[in-house]
Amino acid sequence: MNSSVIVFPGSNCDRDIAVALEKMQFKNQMVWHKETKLPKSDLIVVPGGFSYGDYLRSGAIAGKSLIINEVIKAANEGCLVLGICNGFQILTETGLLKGALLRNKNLKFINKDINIKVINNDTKFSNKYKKDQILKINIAHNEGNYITNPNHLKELINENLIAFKYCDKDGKINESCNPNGSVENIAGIFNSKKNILGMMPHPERMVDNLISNTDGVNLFSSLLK
Amino acid sequence: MKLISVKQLRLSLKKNKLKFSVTVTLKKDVLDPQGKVVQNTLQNLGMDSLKSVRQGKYFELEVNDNNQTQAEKKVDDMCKKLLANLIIEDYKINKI
Amino acid sequence: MKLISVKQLRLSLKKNKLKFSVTVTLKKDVLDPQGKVVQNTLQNLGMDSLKSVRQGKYFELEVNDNNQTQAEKKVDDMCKKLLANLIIEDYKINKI
Amino acid sequence: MKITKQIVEKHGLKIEEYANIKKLLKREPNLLELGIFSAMWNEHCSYKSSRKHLKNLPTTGKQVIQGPGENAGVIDIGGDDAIIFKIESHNHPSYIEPYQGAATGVGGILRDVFTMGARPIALLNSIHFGSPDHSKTKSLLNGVVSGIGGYGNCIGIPTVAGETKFNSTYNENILVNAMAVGHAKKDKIFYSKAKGLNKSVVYVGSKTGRDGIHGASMASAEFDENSEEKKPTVQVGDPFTEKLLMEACLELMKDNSIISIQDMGAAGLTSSSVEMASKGELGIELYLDKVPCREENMTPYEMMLSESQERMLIILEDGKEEHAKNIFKKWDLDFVVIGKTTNTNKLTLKYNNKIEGEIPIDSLASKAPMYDRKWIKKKLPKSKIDFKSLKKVKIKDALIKILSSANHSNKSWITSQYDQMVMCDTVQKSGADAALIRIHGQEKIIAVSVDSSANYCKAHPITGGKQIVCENWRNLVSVGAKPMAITNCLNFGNPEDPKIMGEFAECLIGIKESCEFLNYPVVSGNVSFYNGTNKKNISPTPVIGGIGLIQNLKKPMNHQFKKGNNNILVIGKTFGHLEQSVFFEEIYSILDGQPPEINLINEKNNGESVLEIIKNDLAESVHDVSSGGLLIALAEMSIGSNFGVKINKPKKLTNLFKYFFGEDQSRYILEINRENMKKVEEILKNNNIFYENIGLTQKDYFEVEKEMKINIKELYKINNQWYNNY
Ligand SMILES: Nc1ncnc2c1ncn2[C@@H]1O[C@H](COP(=O)(O)OP(=O)(O)O)[C@@H](O)[C@H]1O
Ligand SMILES: [Mg+2]
Repeated sequence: MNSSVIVFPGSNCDRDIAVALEKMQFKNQMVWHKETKLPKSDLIVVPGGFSYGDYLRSGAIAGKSLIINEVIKAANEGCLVLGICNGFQILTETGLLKGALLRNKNLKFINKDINIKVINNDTKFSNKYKKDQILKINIAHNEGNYITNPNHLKELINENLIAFKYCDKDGKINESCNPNGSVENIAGIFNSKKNILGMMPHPERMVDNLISNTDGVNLFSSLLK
Repeated sequence: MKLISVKQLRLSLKKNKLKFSVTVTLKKDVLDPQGKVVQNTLQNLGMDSLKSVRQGKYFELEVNDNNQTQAEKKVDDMCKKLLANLIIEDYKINKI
Repeated sequence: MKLISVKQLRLSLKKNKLKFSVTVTLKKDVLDPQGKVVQNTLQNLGMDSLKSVRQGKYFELEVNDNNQTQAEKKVDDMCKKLLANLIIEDYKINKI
Repeated sequence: MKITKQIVEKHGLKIEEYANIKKLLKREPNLLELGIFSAMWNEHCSYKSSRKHLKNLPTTGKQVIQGPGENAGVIDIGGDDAIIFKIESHNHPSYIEPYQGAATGVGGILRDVFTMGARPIALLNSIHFGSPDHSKTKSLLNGVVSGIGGYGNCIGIPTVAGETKFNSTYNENILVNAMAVGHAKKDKIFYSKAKGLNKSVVYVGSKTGRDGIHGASMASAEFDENSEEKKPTVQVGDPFTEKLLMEACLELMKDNSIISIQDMGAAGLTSSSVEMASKGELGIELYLDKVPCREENMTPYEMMLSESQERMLIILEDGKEEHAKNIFKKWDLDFVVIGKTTNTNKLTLKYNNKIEGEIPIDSLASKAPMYDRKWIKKKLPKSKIDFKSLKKVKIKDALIKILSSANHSNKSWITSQYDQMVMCDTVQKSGADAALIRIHGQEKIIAVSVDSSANYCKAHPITGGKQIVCENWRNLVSVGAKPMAITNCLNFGNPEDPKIMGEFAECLIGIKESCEFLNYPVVSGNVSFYNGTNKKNISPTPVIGGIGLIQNLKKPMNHQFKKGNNNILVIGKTFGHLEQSVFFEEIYSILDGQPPEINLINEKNNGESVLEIIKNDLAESVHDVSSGGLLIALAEMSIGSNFGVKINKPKKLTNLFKYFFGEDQSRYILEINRENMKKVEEILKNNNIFYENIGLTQKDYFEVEKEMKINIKELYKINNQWYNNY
């Protein structure tokens, strides 16, 4: 499977995702944001980090880059697109995913391992997970507080477009295990065609037992199928 | 009975609300990385006539007070105490 | 000699510079935790009369243009394209 | 413009120093030249008060590739790999503007490390604040922590360890020390020494603004009639640009384009160009009209003294200009040839083809002043504490009080604001005795820790100096790493006061003793004097940053109990030294007497034996015993794990407070599975190590026989509330 990782100035999880993809046997290429063409890819990853320093709004400026037009085109043609953390923020800024990510409710950068629950495992991104499976996964962000309008929220729920929700270690979903204030404890969402996934947690950080765990592995192996 | 009177009290208080805006900007010679990036981006988007961008913070404050001069002094105090760091920032208060 | 003419040139250019301020604030129904924290902090500092605080962003833009309406349209365009995220934010433009 | 006495003083130069300048120049300097002298001759650049003492530190060893004198120290970790690291202070700016001060501190130290060709792989910090009830402390804490995080998170380098302390000695002068650690290939290390004539001197990075022009802010009023505004002396950091600069530099470093490279730190363009020329015994000529400027009408004086961040100076091989330029263009950074190397041994500054200043390089570097300042020795203090007269407390209450204090509370409120995992090589995060970072793509692991103990250093600087090196060494040993080398940040008061100078000199004597004995050389560092206000200097606070190495990691070692019913061994003798202890400080507000003495022979033997035990995979968890003593260390091993302890009542020391809270040095606590006891005891006996078996781990409870019992969940709560309630 061919993957492309888009690199913006200020991306800083680009190497991490590349390492994870290669470990999972993807044939990966890095694509610099000034390029005007994407290599042939089955999966495009918009990685985490601080594109353009997160200046103005996180993701806003990357959302206006040249390459992003190609990403939009490919996504509309059905290519799989994964946005992680800053990548998620960028995808919302481009409109590929609806809603927006606001400052964490405690107004602080948060880095810690949290739990998320797999809400929809019937997608190209999540079929190797069990439904309601609880993952332990790392988050690291300033602006992960997902918000959207009531209609879209209804759509997310009714069409099963919520990918992951923050939960406690027993799987309970409530305000006390919501790290950033996201509506409905949302940690990740799909677009309506389910070929685009945006998520705040970092699956690429969870593919190596020495540094964490392997709870992120199945996301990548789902894609390989 | 009591409930109504509280409501009325609230209502009467509302009349005395004064609204101010505060803008906090970086001092002239201080680096403004955000403004710089925004400027470059807008120019790259084809806004050639754009000469410069500086970014700052904006606040809208509502103060309960009957006396505007007094209220303004209070807001000024808030700016000095919290909203601006006078080492690198300037601020401006406006009645709105 | 040359130096003076450059200065004059600058001066004449300055005349065509129009300056706008843009304030970007969260829409009313979007929670503003930043404003809340500022409000609480100020209240803890003893500012009892403070009723509410909303926080936003502030920009000062300089545009090279002779025509104010046209320039304002350009600034409006910049707001829509980049400075504000209309899903969550409102903006206001002022000539300064 | 005539240089008056007043102008000289405003530049921080003494009248005798000014006389010396005239002698070296054989004429009067102009204002630009005076500014340059003031920048190069100030304490920060010239180390004029400290050089004499720093010379005595051990700086060599088989593991050392580059000792002090370059942008950072370099050590050999085997194979092709080198670790490059340094610590630096940003105390004063952080007090004035905590967010930006701390952020630019991180930015500055990162540049020191990637200038030498290393990709930074870890950040650490040592932060000291005033007393928590001092009116400024809270906002300083908030600002500093978010500044450190803001910069490190954005640039994408994990902040993995540090220390945070509160003490009223820092009320008017906080300490913010940042350390960066990078990895490079041994044959790809870049130095600042210029070589060759007529080589291009290139300016890269951000534009130059009027940031941080110190002397200038006042003197400039006299030559710049239209500027009444006070110039900002605090710089704003731009981590985004730093990230670009780092990537661009590392990209250019892949081939052989660079002769010499130097970041523009303190005294910006001045110190970077002088340093390159001085090391290469060359001259350098700069065309200041070429310098990329952020503001209009900047003068040569301002350009040379600006401390704008995120800039570098590079000397390129012939013909590499285009190639290099393209790389910087790709990263949207300025790239301008602003000068060339010459054979004049002078710094020559031209503006619009006119020479604005010309100074012999040696007068700025090797001939800069060096002082042998007066210093006085500190006597070993005698304690006046009469233990019996003190109010009685319960052991449990003392434990709770200490664990819930500002200084001993869990730091996750801080560390969760730092991205500790980015780069995906953080094997062990903050919270352990030392963090562990994997060398990317390899099995090699380095351990990092920073430590200080101002109370000990204040009470007796020699002993204190000795102690911090050992404590740092112990922290690395506790995670199973072989300690390799250190960097140090020496935060002291006013060196013109013989008492303070004595603290400095004696701390260094102590540091030297430990480093020598432990073969733990100093490869880089930084001195920060004048911490404090007129009358009140801070307690001497040398901070040690250490690097350890694990060639082959089996499993990461940390201090958390792993299982019930394991033996608990204390390595090293417990005498019950309570003077200068946390116990006295927190429970009775007494800071008195002498710090615990260190026996370096025991220190080394104990540590090496612990390493042997860990290497043979015989320990489940290991923790060094430091401030707070045995009981605090045991509590830290329980908190966050599922297991507590059951400690037997000690047989020898009758005073339980001495036993449980004494701060005797060179001790470790080991959790040992019963099956491994024989092997462990054999190692300890073979090495002649004193040890005690003091009890067992157990589920859920933290217990001292007949004295106290508490649920570890409760302990956890006690230890985790301070920051959230503050
Ligand atoms: N400012 C900080 N930044 C990062 N980590 C910190 C900071 N302050 C404390 N820590 C971490 O908290 C833990 C406890 O610190 P400390 O009590 O100083 O440890 P030790 O006594 O082992 O040196 C360590 O893992 C340390 O790295
Ligand atoms: Mg320790």
